[in-house]
Amino acid sequence: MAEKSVKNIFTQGAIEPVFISDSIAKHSSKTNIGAHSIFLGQVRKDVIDGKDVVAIDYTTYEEMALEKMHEIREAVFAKYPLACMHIRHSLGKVDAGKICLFVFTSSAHRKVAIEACEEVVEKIKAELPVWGKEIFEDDTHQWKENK
Amino acid sequence: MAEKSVKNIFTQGAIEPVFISDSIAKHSSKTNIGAHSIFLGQVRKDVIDGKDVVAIDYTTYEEMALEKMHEIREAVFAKYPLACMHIRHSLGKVDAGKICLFVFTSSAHRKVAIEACEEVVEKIKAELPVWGKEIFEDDTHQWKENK
Amino acid sequence: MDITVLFFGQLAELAATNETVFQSVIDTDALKIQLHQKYPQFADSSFIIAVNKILTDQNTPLFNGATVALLPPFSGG
Amino acid sequence: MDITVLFFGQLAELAATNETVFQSVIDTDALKIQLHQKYPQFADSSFIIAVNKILTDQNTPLFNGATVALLPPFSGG
Repeated sequence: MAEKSVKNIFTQGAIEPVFISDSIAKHSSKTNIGAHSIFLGQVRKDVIDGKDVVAIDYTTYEEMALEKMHEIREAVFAKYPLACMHIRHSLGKVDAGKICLFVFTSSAHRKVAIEACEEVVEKIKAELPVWGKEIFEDDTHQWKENK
Repeated sequence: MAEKSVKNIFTQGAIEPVFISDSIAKHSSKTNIGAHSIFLGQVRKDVIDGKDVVAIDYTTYEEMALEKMHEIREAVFAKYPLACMHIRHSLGKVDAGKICLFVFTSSAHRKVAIEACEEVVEKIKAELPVWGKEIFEDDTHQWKENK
Repeated sequence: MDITVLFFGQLAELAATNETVFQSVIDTDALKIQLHQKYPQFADSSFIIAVNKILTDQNTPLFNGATVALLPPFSGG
Repeated sequence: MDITVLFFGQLAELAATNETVFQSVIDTDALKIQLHQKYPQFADSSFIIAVNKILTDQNTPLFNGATVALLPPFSGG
């Protein structure tokens, strides 16, 4: 296992839109890229049993999550001719309306960027040991489950 | 034809990353959204017969393109439960490495946002009367054709 | 009877103009013949035709004031 | 022989701790029995087990110094 190339993907709190635009801007020197695909997860103000979700509090098993993300990254790079992939996931409290997940893939052509992005999103949802606690307006909570 | 709801999608020159982050930030009050999907087209520095593409110069049949985009928008909103859709396409000269297309769809759930975004991108490529002239480093050019 | 013809992309370049007017052309087939006479440089170019912004792939009658656009293969995005 | 057990998500909440140590458990099946004795509040919770960060869905021998993580259904993203 190439431990040294395991990258951090976690950010405390929400992912700010300016982080996303900075990330996009950094690719203007990579002139072999023709297509970027971006997925953003945003915390929904769901209503559950009559109560609004006001935030989600994310926790992880960080060491295992980063190793798993490294595996996902390697598998997706092996499958698709990607130029780059960047991932950020929030930890801690993210308010409704804020961004909690950023998946960004780039390639020469659109099909590759789009398919790879979707595949990474699905793998993150299914395989990363991350848990979201939905916090209601009255400070009660429930544990989220991915569909 | 609901002429009054035909929206402009064209921007002179490249689409700046800050335009994209501003667009994302505007959605934080739409707390029914759980997923955003974004596609960005970036001008590639292709090498054709030994010469670098340094820019693409885009022209359109604007009146027809805006009506066609309106049709595409209506069809995609009819097919998918989208919360929003935003489109920008460059006109004029866009240098290699810069963004020339921005497609942004948002929905409660990821599948809808992702599928709708891809469908809009494909329709834009196939159906919008827009032409790209690839400009080489020596000021010669050739007319691009979408695959 | 005036028919406005709009050129786009490579065709505008080949015609060295964005627009011209034809008179007394009754349909798009007749227009195509006149176009190829006036612009022999279009011989190798493929295009589709829109009449008043509606694409047509068959012969279409033209009326006074019609706008015909010659559209080379699209390459947006 | 010390086995470190890590709790995550709802299980950490139910256990009121993130971590505990068990002694003399030879495998994950034995650990599960001891867990349910020590934490009867886990009865309604589903989880999967990772031993030294590797997921396992069958009985797995445990050695001194092993780290066992109890992982409720994931809900990231």
